[in-house]
Amino acid sequence: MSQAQPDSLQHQTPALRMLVTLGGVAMLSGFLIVLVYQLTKPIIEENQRLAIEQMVFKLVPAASIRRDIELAPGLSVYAAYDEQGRLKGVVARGAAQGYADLVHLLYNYAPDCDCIKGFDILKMAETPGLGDKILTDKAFLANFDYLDARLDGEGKQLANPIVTVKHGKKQEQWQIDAISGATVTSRAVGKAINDSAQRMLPLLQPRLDEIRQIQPGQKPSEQQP
Amino acid sequence: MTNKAQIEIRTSPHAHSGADVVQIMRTVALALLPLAGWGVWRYGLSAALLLLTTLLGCLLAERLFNRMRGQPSSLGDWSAVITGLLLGLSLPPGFPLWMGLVAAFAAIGLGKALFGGLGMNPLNPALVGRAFVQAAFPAAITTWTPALFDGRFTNPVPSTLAWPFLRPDDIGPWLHERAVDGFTGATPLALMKYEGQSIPLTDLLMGGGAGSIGEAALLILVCGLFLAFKRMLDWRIPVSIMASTALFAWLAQLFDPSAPGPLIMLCSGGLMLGAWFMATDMVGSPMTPLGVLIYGVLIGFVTEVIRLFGGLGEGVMYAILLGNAAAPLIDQWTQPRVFGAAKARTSASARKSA
Amino acid sequence: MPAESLSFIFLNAALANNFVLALFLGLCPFLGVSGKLDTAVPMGIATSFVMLVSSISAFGINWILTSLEIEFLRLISYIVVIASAVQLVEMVLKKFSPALFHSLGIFLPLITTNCAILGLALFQTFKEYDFLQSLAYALGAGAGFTLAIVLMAGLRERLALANLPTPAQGAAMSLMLGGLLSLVFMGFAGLGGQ
Amino acid sequence: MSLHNPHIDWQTFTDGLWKENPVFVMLLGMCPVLAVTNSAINALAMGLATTFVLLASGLLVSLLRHQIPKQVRIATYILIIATFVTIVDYLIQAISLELYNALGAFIQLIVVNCMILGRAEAYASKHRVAKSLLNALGMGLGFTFALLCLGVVREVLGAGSLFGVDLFGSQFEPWVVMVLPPGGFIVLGGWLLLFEWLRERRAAAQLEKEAARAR
Repeated sequence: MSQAQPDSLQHQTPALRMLVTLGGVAMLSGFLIVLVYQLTKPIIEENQRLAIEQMVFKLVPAASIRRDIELAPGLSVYAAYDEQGRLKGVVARGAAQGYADLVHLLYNYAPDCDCIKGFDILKMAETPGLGDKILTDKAFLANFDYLDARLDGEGKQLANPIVTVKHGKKQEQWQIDAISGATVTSRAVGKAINDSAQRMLPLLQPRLDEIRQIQPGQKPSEQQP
Repeated sequence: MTNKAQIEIRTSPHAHSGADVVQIMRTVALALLPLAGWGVWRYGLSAALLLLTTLLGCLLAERLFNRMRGQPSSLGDWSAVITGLLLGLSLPPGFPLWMGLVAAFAAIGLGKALFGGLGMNPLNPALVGRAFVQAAFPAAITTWTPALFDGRFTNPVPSTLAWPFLRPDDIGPWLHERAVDGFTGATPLALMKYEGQSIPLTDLLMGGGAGSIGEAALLILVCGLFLAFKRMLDWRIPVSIMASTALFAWLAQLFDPSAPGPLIMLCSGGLMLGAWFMATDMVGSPMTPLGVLIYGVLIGFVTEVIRLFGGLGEGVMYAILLGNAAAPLIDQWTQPRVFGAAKARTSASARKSA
Repeated sequence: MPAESLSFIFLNAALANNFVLALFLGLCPFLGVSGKLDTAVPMGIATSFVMLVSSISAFGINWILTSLEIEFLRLISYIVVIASAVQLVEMVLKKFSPALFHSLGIFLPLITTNCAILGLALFQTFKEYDFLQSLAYALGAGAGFTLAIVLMAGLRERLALANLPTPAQGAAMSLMLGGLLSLVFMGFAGLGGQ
Repeated sequence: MSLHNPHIDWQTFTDGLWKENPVFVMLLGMCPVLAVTNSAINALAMGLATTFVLLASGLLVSLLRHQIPKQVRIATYILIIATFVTIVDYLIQAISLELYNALGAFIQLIVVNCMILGRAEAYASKHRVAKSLLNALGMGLGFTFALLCLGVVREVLGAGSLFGVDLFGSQFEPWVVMVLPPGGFIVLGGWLLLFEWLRERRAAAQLEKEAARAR
């Protein structure tokens, strides 16, 4: 190793030099990280905004304007409006334990029919070819054309909890017909939506009139921070 | 005379029981034949073809790996026959044949040949093959067909003859056409677990509902007892598995009366087949008497846990594989002398390195 | 975020999403130190211990970083603090329990660069676990790692006597065994999820 | 070894690709190798990200090799590596959120990839900048190559596609196990078996040839 330093040089390194080196490298890395962080931050935020927007507009096809609404600390939903500023849907998050890991999803609550219309998976680790049928199985997706989500008289909880039932046993509008062979994942979808809706809808309902208000000509997604 | 024989069974493993390995293997293979026959009677042509495929697949794989290593053929030891039959018996009757072939190659290759062949396989080869296809083709392996349907000896289930590498067609329409009464496409265990529906015990004993080809509890018991009396298998293993499964099922029922009871747990799914024919694989099970007991209880416990709390309906396969994996540890920790020696070695080595 | 129960977090980290067999974290010691039970057991215990320590430190750091809004320094802080925490543990052990140090000490430096430790810290941050959940997660991960490495060591000790095919002697066999164990652990999927 | 060989630079580069391949030969950095290779695109992205960190940290370590005192060198290397990993993390997030979500925490786990620290300690701290870069590039590409070997097999078998392009039509039944954790172990084990088998055959052929020549 011809280029290695002779050992004697390294033997008595003053503590100061070590500190200076470490400090210098630390400053250099701090500088680099902050630089890259500042440079990429707007791009990343834009990416995230686009990704959410894309999903929200996919769930609420008529919509083209999005507004974030904080119902409670840590509980945000996306209100989606069409060109004319009419509220078309409220998109919320849910999660429940599936077969392998948590199934994270977004679902669309349509205020007009007081029902849930459609969902999309944010993240899941379900078995490919089996659990992921929840995204492709036509019969299963048909459950979400109209899924009853009315609140009870007091507005404290759903009138009828949303449940997943065995394949072929669906009788009510608030039941989800499971995919045979993918029961666990089907249940996770139902549980995720139910858990989230039970918490979100009682908070959303009283504010619905306020949320419907949208100043014409303004793009709310830009005015919100 | 009889007393002496009993003492012999208790105190010594198979090696001392007189019969050599090949003889034992041959008898076990013969004991599996009634099960295969019963399976073919109930599920017809599909089951026969599948059993034949896994059997020939295992023999072919064994020969192939022999040749690759330049070794003499080990087909004569009957172990590949047992693996092939057990594998076939543990699969659903409508399983596509090409997938059965994949399972057979995985069983012999991954489960056995890689680790040096007979006597060296760390886990039960048939179960390795089944676990592999369970992970590889999760949809096909959970598609069940009814037993005793009309025309089963002339027409196989359509999924049986799926083209290699291609997905079998949905058997829904075919089932609909057969209009088998009350058939739901779910195994008794799944029905109980997900729908809270119970199954008549007679069905379970004879293998009436949907299930793998070899799930007929009563017949397995008979064949297993025959082998145990011939001292071809260690009866302590199936007995401890069954006892612990029953015990845990009983305990579970104390806490939650809707949980399936001991008898149902024992007779459903692959428990009997696993306990009598798979867990007793001499290579993968412990050798010490206490070890055998721990092994059985471990398998029973894990089976219960997966069946009651897991995402899967059935857990016998994974429980036995886990038991196999833990067998070397159980062996080592149930031999007091070895344990002491190992401990002394640890501290010595630590001292040395420090 | 649904509140995951502590028992579920523990079981999930130990079995269904076993750190080694499902997430591939800590593979180096899993493949390298699993040849003998004598070394595998202390390695598992030492790793579990360090996991607990670093999980607690990571929770603290993350809290500080989030309150100061400098999350972009998270990775650097984690790795530096975890490395120092291990050193600290080593020194404390050496002073107060030389016996324990002798059995675990040689493994501690190896563990610092073990991805399971940093992985634990990162995953618990990503999953936004609170303090108790993080503890359950760390305990589960440690138990799972120990279980995997001990099972592996038992099998490898038995196979040491086997007549393996020549290409399979060495890393390939260990990997295949890991694959089989990983297959077995798939049976625990969804445990405790209902 | 042969430091004065005129071809040393070329060899510095090619060693990492094959003879000292970090994955297949040295078995380093196994965690990302198995964890993110369930698709070819993930494998490629992880390989390139690791290569970038290798190059950047190799450059800096090599530049500073006379300045860094021996006692604090490991701490300094880790600091440098962690810096570049953080940078890569943000860059990938900026390039594609989808990719970032697929790779998850494993990008940040590049920090503990022993290969990178190993290269910094064993090579970059002792060699000129150009050489260190060349070596890092070789190692990085070798690592990427190995990841791709796994990613391609796992994606083709496990999903019936390559780089997301469907290969066999919709009737193909994928071997799901390949994209699951056991598949990672089994495919890497399979590659190692294959290479070892080929090496043995070549050695046997060599022996035979020598024996024939001796005769």
